[in-house]
Formats: sequence, C-alpha cells, structure tokens
Amino acid sequence: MTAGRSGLSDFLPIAVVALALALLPTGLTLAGSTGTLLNLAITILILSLAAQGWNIAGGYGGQFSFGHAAFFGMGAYGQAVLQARLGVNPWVALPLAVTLGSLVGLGIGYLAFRARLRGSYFALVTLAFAEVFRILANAAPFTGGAAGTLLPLDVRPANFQFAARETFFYLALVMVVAVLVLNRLIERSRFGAYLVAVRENEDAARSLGVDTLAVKLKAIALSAAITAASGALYTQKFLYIDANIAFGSWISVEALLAPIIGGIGTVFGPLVGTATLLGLGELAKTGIHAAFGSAIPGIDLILYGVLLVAAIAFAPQGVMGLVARLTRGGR
Amino acid sequence: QAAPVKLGILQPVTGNLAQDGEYGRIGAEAAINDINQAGGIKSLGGAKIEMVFGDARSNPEAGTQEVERMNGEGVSAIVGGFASPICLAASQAASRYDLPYVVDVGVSDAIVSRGLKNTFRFGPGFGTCTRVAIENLVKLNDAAGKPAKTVVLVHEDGLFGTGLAKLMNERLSALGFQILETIPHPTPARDMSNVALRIRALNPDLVIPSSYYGEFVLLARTMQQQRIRPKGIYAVLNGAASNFRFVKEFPDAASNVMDCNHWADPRKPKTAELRKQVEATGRFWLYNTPLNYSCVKLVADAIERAASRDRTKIIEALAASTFTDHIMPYGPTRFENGQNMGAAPVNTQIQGGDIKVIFPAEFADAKAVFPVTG
Amino acid sequence: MLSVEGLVAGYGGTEILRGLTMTVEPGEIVAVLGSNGVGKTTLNKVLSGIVPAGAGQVRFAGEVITGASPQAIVDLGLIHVPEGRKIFPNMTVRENLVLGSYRRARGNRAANLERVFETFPRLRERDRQSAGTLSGGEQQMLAIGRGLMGEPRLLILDEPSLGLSPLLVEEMFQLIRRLNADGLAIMLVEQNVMQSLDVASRAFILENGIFALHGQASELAAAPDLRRAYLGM
Amino acid sequence: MLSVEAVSKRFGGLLAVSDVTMRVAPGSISGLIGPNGAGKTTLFTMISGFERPTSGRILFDGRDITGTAPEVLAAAGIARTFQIVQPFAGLSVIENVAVGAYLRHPGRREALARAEAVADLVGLGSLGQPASSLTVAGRKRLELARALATEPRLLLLDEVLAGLNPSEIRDIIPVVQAIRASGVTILMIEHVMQAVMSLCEHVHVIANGQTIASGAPSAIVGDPKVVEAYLGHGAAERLAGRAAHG
Amino acid sequence: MLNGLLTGAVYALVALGLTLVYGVLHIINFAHGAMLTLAMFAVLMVHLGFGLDPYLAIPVLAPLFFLVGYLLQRLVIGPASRNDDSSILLVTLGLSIVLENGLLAIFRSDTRSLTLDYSFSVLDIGVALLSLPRVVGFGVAVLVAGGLWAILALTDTGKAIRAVAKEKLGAALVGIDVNHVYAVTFGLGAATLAIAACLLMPSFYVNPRVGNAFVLVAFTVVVLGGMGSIPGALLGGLIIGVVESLCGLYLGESLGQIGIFLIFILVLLVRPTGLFGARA
Ligand SMILES: Nc1ncnc2c1ncn2[C@@H]1O[C@H](COP(=O)(O)OP(=O)(O)OP(=O)(O)O)[C@@H](O)[C@H]1O
Ligand SMILES: Nc1ncnc2c1ncn2[C@@H]1O[C@H](COP(=O)(O)OP(=O)(O)OP(=O)(O)O)[C@@H](O)[C@H]1O
Ligand SMILES: [Mg+2]
Ligand SMILES: [Mg+2]
Repeated sequence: MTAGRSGLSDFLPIAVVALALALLPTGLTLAGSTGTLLNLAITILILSLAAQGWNIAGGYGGQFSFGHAAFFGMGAYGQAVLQARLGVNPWVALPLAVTLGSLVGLGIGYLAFRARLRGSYFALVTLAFAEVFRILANAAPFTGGAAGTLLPLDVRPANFQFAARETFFYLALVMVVAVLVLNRLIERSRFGAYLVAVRENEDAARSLGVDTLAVKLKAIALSAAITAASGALYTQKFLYIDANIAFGSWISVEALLAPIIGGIGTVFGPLVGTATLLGLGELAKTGIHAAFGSAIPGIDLILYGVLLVAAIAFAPQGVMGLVARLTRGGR
Repeated sequence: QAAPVKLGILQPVTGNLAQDGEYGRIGAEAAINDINQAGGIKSLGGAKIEMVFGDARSNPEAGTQEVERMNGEGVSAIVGGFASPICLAASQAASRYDLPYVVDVGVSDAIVSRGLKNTFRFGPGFGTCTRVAIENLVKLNDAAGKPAKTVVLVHEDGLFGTGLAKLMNERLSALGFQILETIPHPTPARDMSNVALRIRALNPDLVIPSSYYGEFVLLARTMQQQRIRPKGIYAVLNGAASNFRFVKEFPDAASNVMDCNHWADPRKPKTAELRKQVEATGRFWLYNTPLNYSCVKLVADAIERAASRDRTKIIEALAASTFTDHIMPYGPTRFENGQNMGAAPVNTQIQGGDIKVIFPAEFADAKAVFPVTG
Repeated sequence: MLSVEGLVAGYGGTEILRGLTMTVEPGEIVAVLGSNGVGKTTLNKVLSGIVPAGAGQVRFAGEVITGASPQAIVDLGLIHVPEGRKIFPNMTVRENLVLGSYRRARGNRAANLERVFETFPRLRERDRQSAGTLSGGEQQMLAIGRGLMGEPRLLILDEPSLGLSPLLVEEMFQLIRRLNADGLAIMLVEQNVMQSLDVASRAFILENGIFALHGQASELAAAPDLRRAYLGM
Repeated sequence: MLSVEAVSKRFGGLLAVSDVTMRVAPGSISGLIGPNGAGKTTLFTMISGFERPTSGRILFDGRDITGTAPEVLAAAGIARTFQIVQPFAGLSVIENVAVGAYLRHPGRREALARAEAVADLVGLGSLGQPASSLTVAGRKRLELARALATEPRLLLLDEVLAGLNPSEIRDIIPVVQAIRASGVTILMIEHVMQAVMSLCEHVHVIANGQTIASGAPSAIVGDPKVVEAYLGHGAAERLAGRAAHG
Repeated sequence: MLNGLLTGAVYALVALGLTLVYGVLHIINFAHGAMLTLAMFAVLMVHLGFGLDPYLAIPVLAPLFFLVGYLLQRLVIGPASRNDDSSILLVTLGLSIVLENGLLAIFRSDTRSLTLDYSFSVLDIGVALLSLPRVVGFGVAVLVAGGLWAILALTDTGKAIRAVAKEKLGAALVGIDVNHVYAVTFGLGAATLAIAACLLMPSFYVNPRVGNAFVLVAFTVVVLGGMGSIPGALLGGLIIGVVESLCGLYLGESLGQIGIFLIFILVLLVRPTGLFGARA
C-alpha cells in the first residue's frame, strides 16, 4: 500500500471476485449441483451484507457492536411491515427499510457516543437496544406480535419474488458487490483514514482534528444501513419474519464473527468470513452425515465448533490474513 | 428388490427446539420401521422407505437448506418442521420442486392459507385448538356445576402463547368468565415466582397456562410451594402438562393438571405398543412421537395409492386422502386447502401418575377430576 | 554473574542481534550504549525471557537461562525495569510496588516498601493514587521502585533517565551508584552517554547487531570515534 | 499568539496547575520546564482542549478558546504531541502521518504526498513499517510528524527529544528550527536542557503547579529557585560551563 | 420485591464468575453460559450417581470446576487464541458450541430437574413465603462475593490478575506467569459458576441450553455494577433482580424484561462506568 498508487487497479480484485461469483450459478448447474449450493450461496450473500455492515463500524471504526440485530431487524421488519400492513411495493419498501435501519443506527449511535461509551460498554449497550426491540416487536400488534409477519406468496418480479432462484442470487450479488466497492472507496478516502484513526486511538485522532463523534455517527449510520439491507433481503427471501429471527442475538453474533473470521477491517473479510462460517457448518453437516448418519443430534455442531477453534488457532489474522501471509511469502 | 423410496424427515434436533424435534424424529423413525417391516410400499414392488434426516437447527434458514439437500438427494416427500417459522419456510422451499410437504405440528394457520399445493397439515391449527379448548372448558365447567368463574391466563410470549391468550381473553369473557389478568412470560424464563405470587394475590378459580416445559414446571412447583391451589389448572398446548417426565418427577405438582393438546388416541392398540416401545428406550411419551408416526404413515399411504414416486401424483394422492390407520384421535383424514379437517386436540388430565384423556368422550379413558379439592 | 555468548535474536524474519558476547561481573555497573533502534531493548528482553533467543547462550548466576521463562529468571534475581515503564495503570502506587515482590523477597516486603518510599518520597505522597495518572517522571520512579522490591541481584535498567528532570537525572545516577555501592550489579541502557560512562565500570557499544566497541568506561569516554558518533562532538 | 491567563486545574484533592499565567509570542520557540509532576503536561492538555481548566482563561489569537474541543482547535491551528506516545499502532508510519495531513488536504493523493514530505522532514524512514514496531525514538518522531502534518500555527511539543541520544538531538534541533522558520510558533516541554538552551528564546518554569520563574534561558539557569527545584547543582554548573564555552 | 432480591442473588452469582473474566481481564467469554449448563448437569450427575446433595456438592464441584476452567484456558483457549481478544471471542464461541452440543449428544434434549425434600420448603416470615433454596442462595452469594473480593483485593494472585489485565509485559517482568494467571482467572470464574449451579439446581431445571438464559443478564449485571467490581456485581445482580421483579409485576413478566435493558441503557448513558466502576 504505497502512497499514490491508487485508481482503478484498487478495484481489480473486486471485479475478479464479482465475475467469479456471477459465474457461480452457471457453474453449479454445469457441475450438476442441485439447489443446495445455490441456496447456500444466497444465504451467504445475504448474511455477508450484515457482516459487511458490521465491518464498517466495527472493523474499520473499532466500534464493536453486539447488537447489529437491531439494524438487521429494522430492515427486516421495515420491509415486512411496509408491505404487509401498508401495502407498499417491496421495491419501494427496500430503500425505506434501509433508511429506517440507518436512522435507528444514528439514534443509538448518538446516545451511545455522546455518553462516550467505548469498547465493551458500547457493545453491550447495542445489545441492550437490540433486546429492547426484540421484546417490543414480540409484543407490538403492528409487527404481528409473536406470530410475526408473513408476506403473501406472489411470485412476480414486480413483487420482488422470483420464480428462478438465480435472479435472487444476482440481485443479492449486485448489492454485495456494490458494498465491496463502497468499502474500497471508503478505504481510499479521508473518512476511511479518520475512521481507522478513531479505532486506533481516539485522543490522538482528536488532536489531529478528527471530529470523532461525527466520524463515528457517519460510520454507524452507514453500517446500520447496510445491515438493514441484509435484513430486508432476508425478509424477501423467506417471506416471513418474527422477533427472534429479526432481533435475535444470532444475527448480531453472525455479523460480528464473520468479519473476525474473515479478516477484520478488510474489504473481503466479511464475505470470506460468512462463506467460511456457513461453509464450515454445511461441511460439518454433510461430513458427519456421510460418516455417521444422523443418529446423534448435534455432533455436526460439535465438529463445527472444533473446526472453528482450529481455524482461529491456525489463521490468527482471519482468513484474509492467512491469504495475505501466503501470498506475501510467494512474492 | 425395488429401489427404496426416500422420505425427508425434517426436525429441529439442535438448538431451542431440540426436545420437540427429537421426539418427532423418534415417531417418524418408528413409522418407517413399521412400514418397512410390513413389506414396504407394495404398489412399488415392496420398495422400502429410506429416511433422509435433516436437522432444522431451530431456525428457518437451516430448514430451507435441509429441504434443498433433501431435494438434491431425491426425496419423494418431506414430513415435519415442528415450529411454525420452520414449517413456513421449509414448505415454501419445497414448493419450488413440487415436493409434497406434510407439516406435523406448526400451528400457525398461515401455513395452510398460502395456497401452496404441496403443503398439508395433519394436525390441528391454531384456530381449531383454541376453539376446542374453549368449548371443552365450558363443557367441563358446566358439567361440574360451574365452579369456575374467575380466570388467570399465563402464557409464553411466543407464537403459541400470545395468540392463544388473546383469543381466550375475548371468548372466555364473552362466555361469562371473568379474566382477572393475563400474564405473559418469556422463554426461557429464569424465574416464575413473580407469576406465582401474582396468582396467589388474585386467587382465581382457574389458571390457564400455556408454556413450554421448563417454565410450566417452575410455575407448577412454585405454586405448590406457595400453597396456591386453584380449583383447576387448565393448560392449553402446554409443554409439560402432557409430558411424562413432569408426571414422574413431580407427581405432586403435576397431579390433576389438565391440558388441551395434541395427544395420541389411547384406545388404539398401536398407541400403547408404540408407547411401550419408546419407554423401553428410556424416553418419555410425548405427543410429537405419535403425531409424526401418523404423518409418516399418512405419506406412505399416499405413495402406496399413487403407486408412483412422482411428486405430483403423491400430492394428488395426499389431497384425496381418507386415511384412518393413524394413532391420533382424528377419524379419517380429509384435506381442505391442505388442512386436515378432522384434526383436533383432546383434553388430558394427570391422574394417578398417568396422563389420561378426559375429553371428548369418544376418545376418553378417564373421567375428569374437577373442581380439585383439598 | 551474567554471561552472554554468541546471542542471536530478532522478530519474525528480521535478525536484530547477530552474535553478542558480553559479561556482567558481580558488583559491577555495565553500560550498553547505541543509537536508536539498534536492539538494546531487544537484548534486555532476551535476557529477561520475553523474547526468545535464536542462537547462543545466556548464563546467569551459574545457570543457563536461555529459553527459561520470565518467572524463572526473576526467581534467580535478574530483574528488568523496562523501557516505557510498563507500570500497572489501573492499580495504586502501593499495589504496583507490592507486585514487585510477587515472586522474590515476599518476606521483606514491608521493609523494602519502606526503603523505596525513602528513596522516592514522591511515591509515598502518591501512595493511593492510581498509577496511570502519575506524571511521566513519577511513573519512572515507580517502575524503578517496583524493580527494587524484588531485591534484584542484577538490575537491568532500560533508559531510566528518560523524561526525568535534570535534578532527578542527577539523583538517578546517584541512586545507581548507591545501589551499586550496596553490592548490586547493574546493567544500564542509556541515551545519556556521558553520565552513563561516568558511573559504569565497563561499557558495550551496540552497532549493526554486534558490539562494535567495548572496554573500560573511562577509556571509551575518551575514544574519539565514540564522541563523534554519540555526542556529536 | 497564545496567552494563558490565571489557569488552574484540580484533580480531586490535588491542585495540579495553580494560577499559571504565561504568554507565547508569535513566531517564537518557547520552553516550558519544571520538575516531574509540576503540571506541564496538564497545562498542555488544557491548551489543546482535552481538559477544561478548573478556573482561568486561555486565549489563542486573542480569541477565548477555554474548553473548546481538541478537534476544533486542531482545525484552528493548534497541534500537540503526547508525552506518552499515542501512535495508531495498527497503521503504518505513513498512514499515521496521513491522518494528520488529511486535515488540510481532503484528497488522498495530496494527503499522502504531504505526509511523505513531513515524514522526510523529521527523518522518519521506512514508511511502510507498522507504527507498533517503532522504537521509542521512532515513536517520538512519529508524534512530531503527525502533529506537523496538520500544518499548525502553534505546535505544542511534549518531550519529543526524550529518548534520543545527544547526537540525535543535535540532528533534530535544526528540524525544529526549520519548522519555526516556516512560520510555526512552538511551545515545548523538555527536560533536555541543552536543547532548551539552544532552541528557546523564552522559558517558563513551573513547579508544583505554580510559576517559579520566566525569562531567557541563560537567565533561568542561574536562577537559584530553578536550580533548587529543577536543575540541581550539577546540571546547572555544566550548563553554566557550556554557556561560558559557547 | 423480596423475591426479586433473592432472584437477584442468583444473577449476582452467575455474574461474579463473569466479572472476573470479563470485568477484570475484559475478555468476553461466550462459553460462560455453556459452562453454567455443564456445571448444572454436573450437579445433576453427582446427585443421581452418588446421591450427593447439591449443597454438599459445592466443596466437590467448585474445585473440580476450577480445574476444568484452568485446563480449558491453559490447554484450549490460551493456545488457540494467543490471548488475543477477538480470537478469544471466537474460541470461546466455538467452545460453547462444542459444550452445548456435547451435552445435547450425551444427555439429549430433555429438560430435567431434581426433586429434593427441601425444594419446596418455604420460610414463612409473616409478610411473605420465601423459598428456602433461594434464601440459601442469597446467603451463599454474599459469601462468595466476599471471598472473591478478598482474593482480588488482598492476595497477590488477585493483584496479579488485575495487573495482567492492563499490562502484560510489565507483569511478566515482575515474574507473573501471564498464562497461569489467565488460567487461574478462568478457573475462579468456573468455580463460581459451579457454586451458582449448585445453588440453582434445587429450584431450577436443566437442559443443554439452559445456561444461555443467564448470560445476557450476567453481562448487564457486570456492567451495571462496574466492570470488575465484586461488590458491584453483587449489588448489580440484586438491582436487576428487583427491577425485573417489579417490571414483571407491572408490565407482565415478558414485557418486564424490557425493564432490565432500559435500566441498563439508562445507567450506561448517565454513568458509563457503572455503579461501582472506576475510571475506564
Ligand atoms: N515487536 C517488534 N516487532 C518487530 N520489530 C520490532 C519489534 N520491536 C522492535 N522491533 C525492531 O527491532 C529493532 C530494535 O528495537 P529495540 O527496541 O531493541 O531498539 P533500541 O536499541 O532499544 O532503540 P531505542 O533506543 O529507540 O529504544 C528496531 O528496528 C525495531 O523497529
Ligand atoms: N487525571 C489525573 N488525575 C489525578 N492526578 C493527575 C491526573 N493527571 C495528572 N495528575 C497529577 O498532576 C500532577 C501533574 O502532572 P503532569 O502530567 O502535568 O506533570 P508534568 O509536569 O508533565 O510531569 P513530567 O515532567 O513528569 O511529565 C502529577 O502529580 C500527576 O500525578
Ligand atoms: Mg530501547
Ligand atoms: Mg509531562
């Protein structure tokens, strides 16, 4: 990363990855795979958006949130409630849901950052907000309460429901790639530099003229928006949302783990991490299936846990760190 | 020997719902064994049924992922799901492949109202359960000379409990009961003593709890501890009141608790046989087992009649099904928009260390003890 | 007392120390000098067991300590007062000092505490203040005081005068003399070249990973090369 | 340029700075010296906006800046270094400096170019190296470079020479002079008296939070109060001797 | 109200184990809940297997779990994470998945509980009936808190724990074995969990996921009381217990959970260091 070298070459890796992913469905069909892998790929793309969102505030900005479920859920419920209760077209609902998520991010961020919460204090306060939303969504009538919100099945492109799963895949891919590009642009900008500076040392950053509050707010708003988009896509895929899915801690954990596994504060980290996490899970499942059948519940998850620990033991800087180490050795 | 017919069994055997999933799976396995031992699918040359098991991990994504895998492995139908969100997502994923999907429990009525042709629900839905629960309560109360006037509703705050409590609230008030209070609680709850204290303060004639296992056990024990003795505990779709572990471990707290729930037909010989079989392996007798047992039998029957592995044919056969060889107290199946119209819950009561059916009369093997005295 | 032979060490791929040989005799003050970044601190860290040696041998008090754990080395009485203080900021001054005798000289804790407070009256005044809010110089005193609490047999001081006022620097060197006069062997790493050579009996000059020069401190102080390189004269 | 008016700061029971008044003339290099724990750094933290004085006012260019946030002051032209260095440890040297440069150069290319120039000026080599692997002296230079990259008008240096050996100090003195020559006013805390003597036009001495002396360096080293509280007789003699030689 | 206090004592106990590992070392231990579950199963096993009363099991299980925690940190968490914070997060998560599903595989998904003569005993103190197991729990919680406080504040080991939390190099240089201290801390945390499990079992149930119910509350308790503060954890636990109980009474048990989080958020926004916290 020497100075000055920037421009289009920075985006080359993204273009390569985008192209490779774009060829994936065709490749899978040619390889004779049934829907399993494509379905997995779609889930990976959707959840990687949540992780990419987290990575902006958490990875680049060092604001570790344990409550990105709050934003995921806002996106998910926004998308669902706008359609189901207010009859808004899903294509229109999507940007609204994203905006809603972003505003919630801004609100939580404002309260937390004004109170100068850092580190695990910040983490836990976001977690608390997510829990509050979960409890409210589970009780409020307009979210459908505990019954959740179900979107009617009505397969029409105008309705954001597609007969071919590939369409959904490409749609998710476009969003993921857009966020990858956005990430790279941020990395190359003043905002990005300030964000990282805030992560490393707030006092030093302030002494250099960085308005840390503003930087953190921008980051959390953007972060929340992207994670909300993930929630909205999730709703569109499963056409059903309830409080535990939308605001449950699983998504907060997923959004946080994937970047750490993949490589925190890197462009590809969240995507690679999500793929690794879900891929490992699937691998453990099929592997165990092949070896032992399905007699003992949970042993695939035991294997998954062991793999997870092993992965950290051998790739301390995340998968991206490992890749970097290997390629550096080669160069 | 004909190639086996593959049948997908989807249950959440890890995560929050692991217990239900596991007992469902026991039933499905038992049914497959029975069918295979009886010669498999005769119209397909005695083809054996081969189970393709999938762990739905208590969440919808994992559920759909398993449906995809099962489809890849070429299953002819899928049975199970247990929780409504899983059933909703899984059946929809299956519908892409015209893959017949039989829901075992999944009480949300949205499951059968989406117009999915592939989706069938063998058990009763939410509406039916509440309607029957209220009807039977009224009958019970009337028969005993209306001892119960005041009611406290306790419910878990999920899909089951909340919806139920809302309906109960409206209907019971209309029927002249006085609802003193409705108390929701989360699952898992760390502490039920506040609920118990509240009940003690309100001193209702009747407590209507609908909770999962752990919470109800806590509540029942605390009530016993605090010497709270209403005239009746009338549970609805309760995780413990129809669970033998509860009966065995806390006979005092469990005694005389009533439940309106899924339950096997006690008078069918196969029920007792299956129960013995399950208990012989050190497990308890829960409704998930007979329900899934019956669902698998239902699907096998449809395949038998369709005489084909073709999914559309199986769906047609399911839709036309008038199946009686199950062990639930339902009568012959009759599907309307995928819902088995004969399905209904029954009332049970814990008496003398056993769970007895007390209502409706045609399936009952004991008389209700109500009001409870002493 | 301390003898180092053919010591090689570094971080990852880069070798910083490329074969050092030196000794510190009982009761002696040895100065290790060198410009910024040559590896003086690295040497200290190897001696105290924080950074592993790549090759060579370190012996202390008759035992081979290459590869020994930091605790074992402390047990033997080799105590390293690190550059940058590394005090425990979340604990009080007194607690910091008490931890200095975590492994050694527990029995004499009270007496040693008193001695440290006598040496640094400032610390007594700040007794219950949390160490992180001490001024830079106060923190340095605390770091040295903590080292003394373990009754060292050889004390390694890494830039002890850093950030001290001239008066305190003076006192620091007097303190070093005094400790030494009581029989304590000291290895001193300093930027304060002249004063170091003044108190030291012998000195080693580290350059490019090896000791380019070594000898009696007084002779080195007069060496023209050294004066040019480190004093700018 | 900077004027500190009767500023005090209290931490709980401790009066760290007590009624200090001082002035820094535009274009000058001034020194702030005093024993350890005198309150020098605390004064800096107040001038740079990290702490609010318990009482008193601070004026910059005649404007009252008491209690103004550090980032605002940085934009207004006040930069500081930290005595306990605060590098962005996860970033490379050049990235560290660039954060400062972005203040006046929003574009990446210009900011990086500026950062390289500044790094060069203060003698920072290997720009791609992670800041965490710098030695103490390297970190001091980094502190200086970063602050300088914000293109300040007033630069507050807190012991940037500590940890450098005499010849390195000699190398860096011209750098500081060049900075001043480019129009930056400098206020420095320093214990290295040789540097103070050769750089500063004016020295302010505090002890126990209070001003004990103020004036030209040559006058200060002879002040018995300063010798007593700060220099000690040995250093005072050496300095006096040097002054006589020079 | 009184009941809330008693419940709160249990929260405090679970939080005490956490305040060591999380509050002092600032390590977020995802496996805390799974360890609690493990301990609860252990109580169940020694009861079913050896007829050991849960209270009498404390002297057996607390040292055993100290060892378990110690070895887990020493052999698994430490080596796999190299004591790097975000790696610890992942390793403990992996560990919790392994533990939880291991318990599931061994014990199956059933919810179990103990039946003891005194499970149902109550103390009639006139105004209310107090459950005996909970009163005992309260007493022991206070004792354990006192013990832990003494360890942290008065012993060298306690000081070493706090030292390692902030300054590993400095600690190593005074001869503190950093890995050992980490392991001891984990061990202490695990031992407190074992005690908590022994106190919980007479009146609670266990299944492979039960520990999770306590984790979130435990985290809020730790922060509310002030990171690493033992009296804080005790007080925080009691406050949360009371808040939960009052909100439960007025808002319903389920919406009442909001109370915990709202109080938590408010406290953090107003006094970010928690009730007993020192400067962060
Ligand atoms: N943890 C580390 N990882 C990689 N390189 C390091 C690390 N610590 C130090 N270095 C490098 O090792 C070299 C020697 O560093 P060391 O701190 O030993 O020097 P020093 O002589 O003590 O310098 P100073 O006088 O500035 O304190 C330097 O080039 C430094 O950049
Ligand atoms: N946040 C704080 N809380 C309590 N006391 C403090 C705080 N900050 C500084 N002090 C105390 O105020 C006094 C002045 O500290 P300051 O850091 O300003 O000294 P200094 O003059 O810079 O000393 P040095 O030359 O050693 O760096 C010291 O005694 C210090 O312990
Ligand atoms: Mg050094
Ligand atoms: Mg200072």
